Amino acid sequence: MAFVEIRNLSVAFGRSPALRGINLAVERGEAVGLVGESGCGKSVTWLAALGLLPASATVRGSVLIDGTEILGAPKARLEPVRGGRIAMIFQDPAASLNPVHRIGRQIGEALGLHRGMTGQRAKAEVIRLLDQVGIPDAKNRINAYPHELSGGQNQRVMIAMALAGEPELLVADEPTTALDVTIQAQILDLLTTLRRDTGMALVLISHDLGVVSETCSRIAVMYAGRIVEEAPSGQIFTHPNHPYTRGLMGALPPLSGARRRLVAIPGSVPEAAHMPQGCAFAPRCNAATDRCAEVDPVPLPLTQDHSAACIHARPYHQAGHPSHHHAATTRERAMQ
Amino acid sequence: MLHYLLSRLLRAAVSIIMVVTFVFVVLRMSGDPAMVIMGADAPPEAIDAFRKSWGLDQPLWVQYFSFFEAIFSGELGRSMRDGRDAMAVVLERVPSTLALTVPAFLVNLIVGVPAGVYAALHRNSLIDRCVMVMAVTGFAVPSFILAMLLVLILSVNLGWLPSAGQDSWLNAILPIATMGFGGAALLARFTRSAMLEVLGQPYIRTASAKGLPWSAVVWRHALQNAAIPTITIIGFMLGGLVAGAVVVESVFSWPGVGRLLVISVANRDLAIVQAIVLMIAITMVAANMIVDVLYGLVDPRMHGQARPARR
Amino acid sequence: MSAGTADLLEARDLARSYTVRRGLLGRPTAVRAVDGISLRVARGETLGLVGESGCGKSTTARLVLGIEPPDTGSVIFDGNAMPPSGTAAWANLRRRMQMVYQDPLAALDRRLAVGVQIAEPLDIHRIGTAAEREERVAAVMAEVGLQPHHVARHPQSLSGGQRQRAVIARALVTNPDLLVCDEPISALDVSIQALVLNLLSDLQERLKMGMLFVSHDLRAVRQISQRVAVMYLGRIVEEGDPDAVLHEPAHPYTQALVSAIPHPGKTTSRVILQGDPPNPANRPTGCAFHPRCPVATATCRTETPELKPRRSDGRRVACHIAHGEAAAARAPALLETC
Amino acid sequence: MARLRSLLERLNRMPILITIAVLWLVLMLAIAVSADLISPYRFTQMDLRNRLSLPVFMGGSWSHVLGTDELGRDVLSRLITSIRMSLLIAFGATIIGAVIGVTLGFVAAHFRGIVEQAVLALVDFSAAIPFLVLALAVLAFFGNSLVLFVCLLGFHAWERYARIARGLAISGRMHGYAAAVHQLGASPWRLYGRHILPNIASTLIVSMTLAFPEIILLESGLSFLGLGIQPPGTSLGNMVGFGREYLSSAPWIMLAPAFVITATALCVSLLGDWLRDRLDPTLS
Amino acid sequence: MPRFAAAQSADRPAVTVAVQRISTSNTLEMLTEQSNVGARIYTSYAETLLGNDWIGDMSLQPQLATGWKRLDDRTVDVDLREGVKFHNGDVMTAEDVAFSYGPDRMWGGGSVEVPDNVKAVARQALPAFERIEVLGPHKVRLHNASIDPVLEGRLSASIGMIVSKRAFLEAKSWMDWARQPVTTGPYSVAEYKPDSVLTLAAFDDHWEGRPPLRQIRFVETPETASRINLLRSGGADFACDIPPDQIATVEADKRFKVVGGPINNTRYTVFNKSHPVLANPLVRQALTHSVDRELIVESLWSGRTEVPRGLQWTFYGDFYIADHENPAYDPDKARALLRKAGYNGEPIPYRVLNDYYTAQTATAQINTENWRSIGLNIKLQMVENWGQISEGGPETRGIHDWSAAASLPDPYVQMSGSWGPAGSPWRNNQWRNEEFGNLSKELGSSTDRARRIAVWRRMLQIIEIEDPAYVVLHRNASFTAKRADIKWVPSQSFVMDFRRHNWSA
Ligand SMILES: Nc1ncnc2c1ncn2[C@@H]1O[C@H](COP(=O)(O)OP(=O)(O)OP(=O)(O)O)[C@@H](O)[C@H]1O
Ligand SMILES: Nc1ncnc2c1ncn2[C@@H]1O[C@H](COP(=O)(O)OP(=O)(O)OP(=O)(O)O)[C@@H](O)[C@H]1O
Ligand SMILES: [Mg+2]
Ligand SMILES: [Mg+2]
Repeated sequence: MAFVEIRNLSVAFGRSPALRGINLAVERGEAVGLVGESGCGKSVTWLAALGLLPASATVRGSVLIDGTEILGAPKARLEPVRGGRIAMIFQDPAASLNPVHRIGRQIGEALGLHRGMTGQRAKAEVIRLLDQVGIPDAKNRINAYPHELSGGQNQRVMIAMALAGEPELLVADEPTTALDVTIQAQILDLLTTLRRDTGMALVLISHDLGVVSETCSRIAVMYAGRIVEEAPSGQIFTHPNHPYTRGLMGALPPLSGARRRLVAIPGSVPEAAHMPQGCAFAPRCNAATDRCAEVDPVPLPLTQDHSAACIHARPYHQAGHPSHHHAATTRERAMQ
Repeated sequence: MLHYLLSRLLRAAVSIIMVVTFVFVVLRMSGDPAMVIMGADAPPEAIDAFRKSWGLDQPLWVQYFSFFEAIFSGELGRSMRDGRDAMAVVLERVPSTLALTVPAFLVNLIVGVPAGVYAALHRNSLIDRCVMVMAVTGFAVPSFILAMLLVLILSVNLGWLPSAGQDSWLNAILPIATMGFGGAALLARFTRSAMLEVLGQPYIRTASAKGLPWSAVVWRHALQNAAIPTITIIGFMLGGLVAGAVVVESVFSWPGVGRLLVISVANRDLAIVQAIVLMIAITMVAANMIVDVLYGLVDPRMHGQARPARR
Repeated sequence: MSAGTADLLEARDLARSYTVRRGLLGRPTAVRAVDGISLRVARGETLGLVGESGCGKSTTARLVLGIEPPDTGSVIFDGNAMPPSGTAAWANLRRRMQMVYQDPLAALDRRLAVGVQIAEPLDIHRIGTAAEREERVAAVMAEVGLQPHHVARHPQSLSGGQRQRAVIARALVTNPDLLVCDEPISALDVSIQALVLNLLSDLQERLKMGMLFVSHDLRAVRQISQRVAVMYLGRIVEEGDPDAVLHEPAHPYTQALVSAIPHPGKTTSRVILQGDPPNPANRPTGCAFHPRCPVATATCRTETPELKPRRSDGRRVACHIAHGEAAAARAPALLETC
Repeated sequence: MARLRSLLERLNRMPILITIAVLWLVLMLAIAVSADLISPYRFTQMDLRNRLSLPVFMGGSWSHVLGTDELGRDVLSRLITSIRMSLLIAFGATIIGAVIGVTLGFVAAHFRGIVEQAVLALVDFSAAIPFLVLALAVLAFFGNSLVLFVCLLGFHAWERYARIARGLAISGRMHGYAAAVHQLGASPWRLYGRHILPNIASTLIVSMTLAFPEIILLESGLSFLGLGIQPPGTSLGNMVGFGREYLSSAPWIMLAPAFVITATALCVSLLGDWLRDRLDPTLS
Repeated sequence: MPRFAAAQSADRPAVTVAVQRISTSNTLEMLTEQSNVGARIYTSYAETLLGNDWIGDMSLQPQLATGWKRLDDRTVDVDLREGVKFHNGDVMTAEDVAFSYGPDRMWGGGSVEVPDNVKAVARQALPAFERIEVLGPHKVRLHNASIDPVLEGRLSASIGMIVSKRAFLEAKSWMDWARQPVTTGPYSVAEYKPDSVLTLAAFDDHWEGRPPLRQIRFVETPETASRINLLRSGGADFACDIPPDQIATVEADKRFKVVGGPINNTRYTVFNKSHPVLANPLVRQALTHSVDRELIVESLWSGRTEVPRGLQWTFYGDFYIADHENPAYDPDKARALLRKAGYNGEPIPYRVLNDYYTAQTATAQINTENWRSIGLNIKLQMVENWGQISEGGPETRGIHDWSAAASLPDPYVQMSGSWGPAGSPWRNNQWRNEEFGNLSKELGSSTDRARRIAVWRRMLQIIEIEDPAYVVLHRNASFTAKRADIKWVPSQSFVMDFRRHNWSA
């Protein structure tokens, strides 16, 4: 059984759904990448799983840790999970750190909670963690307040804080956006090492396809509150199957060659409150057919571990190339 | 640091001089103390003599300067009523006032802050509503009505507590309860509002995500961020500790500074009023310093604003 | 610099330190966030600014916009010295220079709907009628990929990327002459990144907008900037054409940086910098990078290298070795290009 | 039209308690406005042969629904006149105090330095002056005029607003949004009025709803010392003050105004808290 | 012996008296404490040569003097009581008496500095006092500078409390003395906390024998309701200054009783003749005719006090003008007078202190309503102290409240002292009348009783009817709530008598 299993998780804010049935499993020690359109619900997925959404959100579905339901669980069951079993790195580090506490204290708190460390021991550990994430002069910086640090430094404080609880699963929501590539590399190395040494699972939410592909073994692509494609990271770059995923690849600015105009996916996400009847991506899809506007596609397994939610997606042989013909059978299956 | 202290002291001096001057002018220009103290039936000669002996026959500015002269030589003057040293009279009252205000202040804190926090956490629940209705009522019921009701029930009808006087610590209970109720109500409402302000902030979510129990999130993370209004109010409360409470002291015949002030103002007994006002001003200034230090402690961003180090 | 016209922005020798106190009674120490930076941005030009996290990029951005006064140095905008912050002249200049903040959540007022906040520069500088403003806001929002229904949302109910786009929209709404972007696209998915980068290049072309583009995303920097400057510990260590800098980095720090760029679908070898990360409160002597530099020599330890054009190809770089003033201690690590 | 509909919709969404509070306040305002029309007697009209007559609910006659006071004056008529007077004073003074206090607090927070010190010195000054002395000053030097009296009571709590506003504004200015708005070129008016004020409004609203009963009671205290609304004029506080001797013998004299004070304060606070919560988009 | 004393004192009760105010001046020396307030306490610790029968007819009684004999119009011989001890144990001698009336305590010019206002008070009380001559250890002679018809009576004035010379001279200063006087009364001052509590302890060496109470505590309780509650909760045995409206409330509980009634103090409202409108006697007459005294007494006082016939007291004996009438309540007549006076609505200020006198504010409001109803434009101004009543020019001072007390059976001291040329209204130009002035002088210097009575009748006619200086309202009344089981009689004045003849429980 997977360590964390999210089943049919849906979240709505008022009348507009943010998640429309997410299914995702994370195995122990596994690194899963989560990419997708901005606003598609990556952050909400994990906030919902940990019960951190505001009361205005309605959450349905199920989130199991080792088979235990934590969605809507009482506080007593939830608190040891948070930070201890599943730790989360938030997207806006500066706003997510308590402005009136010294960073050392904020990290130390997690140590005290989950590892029973206090006093000098905790302090030494805090310094070690800060060193580990590459904060210079950690001995003195533990006394700094968040507003005295740069954006990237705050982000690293968040990372250190999440690691402090030695979690079994780390959900890192864009953990390196404010870091330059060298430090980013260092952090990613650190995460990989930790994963190898402690068996920590990792969910990496990022827009940086390079980062995700380097760090994760499996990648899930989200669009408009759904997972639209899921595959091992090698395959997703070689065989992007959902048109949205292909769009993402195409939009990446090149690092060499002639500078050309970037190709963004045309159009925009449909408004959550007014989702189209069929495929949510259909209005922007250049391969869309009439059928796409009618059928809401479900994920189709393409290979053993690759699935995509597109009625045009076709199974392929891992070694071979996908055929260019539409398989009627696939289409039929999608309609059920 | 030195600069900070100096500017603080300078400001304190300015405020105190303003206060003292203001009180001087007001008391001197609103009714003749000789008349007030000697009464309506005193012979005019007696009143003139009284004026002369207290220098009230001098022009106002002469009185003003001699008053300041006296202050700088450490002499706050004597009560025009009974000739006692003004500071001594006031200091004699301070302990009995503090005996009411300090416990009442503690009651305010111990009841008010948790009640506010609690109400914020259970926003719109029955408990929140009850706490807030209690708080508002506690604040809006005139304190002498509250005092009288307490006396009628607890002393007159049940005979549990003495109704007035200053004979034992039992006498202090009702006045403290009366004062505590209103102040706690005040703090509770400020605390609730400030807490609500903070509870939606992302860092509260972070603290929860860390696995902190909700109570710890509230007390350790939210409260400190919400503390500024509460601290401001606490500052005013601290500053008011020596001033006492006129109504409560009157109802419970508690000879505190508040009543002394009312009597002395009514009698235009300048020296005593000045001594009291000076004490209040000094406590205010001290309370402000405490508040500023607390501001800095609860919100490091308010400290010096990361002033650039100029080379 | 095009002949006859002065640069849009010129910063000379900017420096800024912060005092930090440890505890109530702690001794104040100075943190030198920016330590002598000079840069120019011409009209229609983008200067990319990259560098290690904490090296002072955001501080530089604030300084060139005059949001914070520099300790030393001066900023010249459009031929005139930057007026002191808070004055009317300064406030008026704001419509011509805008900033995209690194932390959008903190830069937005959580009590106001984002639409109102995007319109705010127009309100402040009294641009257009109410209807025109509304129209303009809708247009900008569409340009950055926000949807009409986001107008009434409050910042905390937007996703990270949506907030970032709101901040970008706010900065673009007045069509500024100078745009300073501090990590403008970090929270955007690549498709929207593409949208925004295209938008910025278009505006640049159309309006001759000058841009200071702070980013960790070297691809984006290459895509959008005409020149790139690399910062390390409060100073610029290398400056030049993006392709040149990214493909043939001259400074050892740049070399490390470039080697660390991740590539989708590939796992590559890279230079991981050794040694302690730099501490602005305690700047090393000589070249600030020498404690971590694989090729540092004795000279590097004692003499501070100057940022000047390299004799070979005119690249501006601050490194004794790159200038050939000192021989590398070891052969530089092999850098693969892509 | 759409606005009206949305207003109605909102009203519909109001919790019952808030509806009651609004209704009560509207009633009070209506009474204040039409005091002369609806009061059954002239409020000074005495009937000494009919002193301390019982209110209807205690078995009295319908000619004096709320009974009569120690001079045989109709309590209801006095209550009506008092409501007008006290509402005027309380609303006027609350607003004056809030405006002065918040403005000076912002001025201090904005300029810092010497200006801040000056404002704080004023705050200290005003906090250290016993209110009694201040009242004495105003009334002794300017006579007993209602306008001055309202201003005077307005001065009562200004220092609290000033301190709170200053504290919160300084702390607010440290937030990113304030810096961002500043850099957009916003004038201080805009920065403080449109951004910082709404961000600290909740605390100020609470402060104002607290000031409301406080001022009514303060006025009562002053009336009692001979410095407030003077006989034959009347106000809620004044009624409570003069009626308090009759708490056990003729409780209706003072319980009616005390009830109005408490109920009005309660409604103002409930409404304030509700408004505060509504203004806070982070709650919901 | 001490044990016996302890046992002895334990069997006597101690009482607590809740009072509104203990002493206005914060002193216990009657030369500085000149108000009604001090009267309540001083008879318990201090004694004068002659006393009054407070709970009886107010007649003069021997106290520290056992007898007195008038030698001529200006000289009285006094025999002093023997065996009187001061609270410090010293025996009282003629020396102490002479000292009590001497320059060190009253007049200045002795070895002790006497505050000027004390001298002025003394001079008003004893206008022509010359000296007291010591004739023997227990005999003194009082010399007056001029003829004084009430010379003995003046020896009962409170300022003449007899003090210990030694204790006085040992005090640090006059003011220090005034807070801790050493006297001869049945109770000695054990502790005095100004504005708070005065504790008197039984003085067992008192010449009358052991006083009936072990201790009397006067606790200052400014709020009426608090005083009543203190009584009801058992915290006090007496509660003074009970407003008439509260009597029923207190007596609703059978354990308590309210005693008291009219006292020798009359409430009246005075006019300022220098006010431009009030200068016209017709206007003042109109004012006097529109005061409804009976209604005030009936409603505010539940009929528990009475309306005197002008400013005179029945104990004046043959000086009491029994057929003197107050101006009748007659609004029509008042209106007519106003018309005659040509009054047309000029404002007349009426300055009122907030319940300085019992029910003062209510009374003032009733008067104001009545006056307004006849067409007078009365401006009620609540003021805060006596100083403010006399402030400002004549046109700002119109009407204000006052009270008058007499303790001697002769109108001269009261009337001439208050309204004659020596009185403050005269000197403040508030009210003057030449004829009245001359008559006043005659009343003070004549020894022809019949003539004096005629003079007095005329004076009353002038000041109350023809050229009114004031309008009499009613006699003041003082009500004291007490435990019903205590047998104690209130006096006709503010004095509270706690001597042995007035106590049994
Ligand atoms: N509190 C909220 N109230 C209403 N809508 C919300 C709230 N929080 C998030 N949303 C909406 O839910 C959707 C998903 O948000 P989420 O933060 O998960 O996006 P995301 O995938 O993390 O995007 P990004 O990459 O931009 O951070 C967004 O459209 C957002 O506007
Ligand atoms: N208010 C402050 N007080 C103290 N130190 C500060 C303050 N602001 C910035 N610093 C320090 O100045 C240095 C430069 O900060 P800056 O924010 O400019 O970095 P940056 O280059 O933008 O980094 P990042 O890429 O991580 O955002 C950092 O070491 C930071 O700790
Ligand atoms: Mg997100
Ligand atoms: Mg930065």
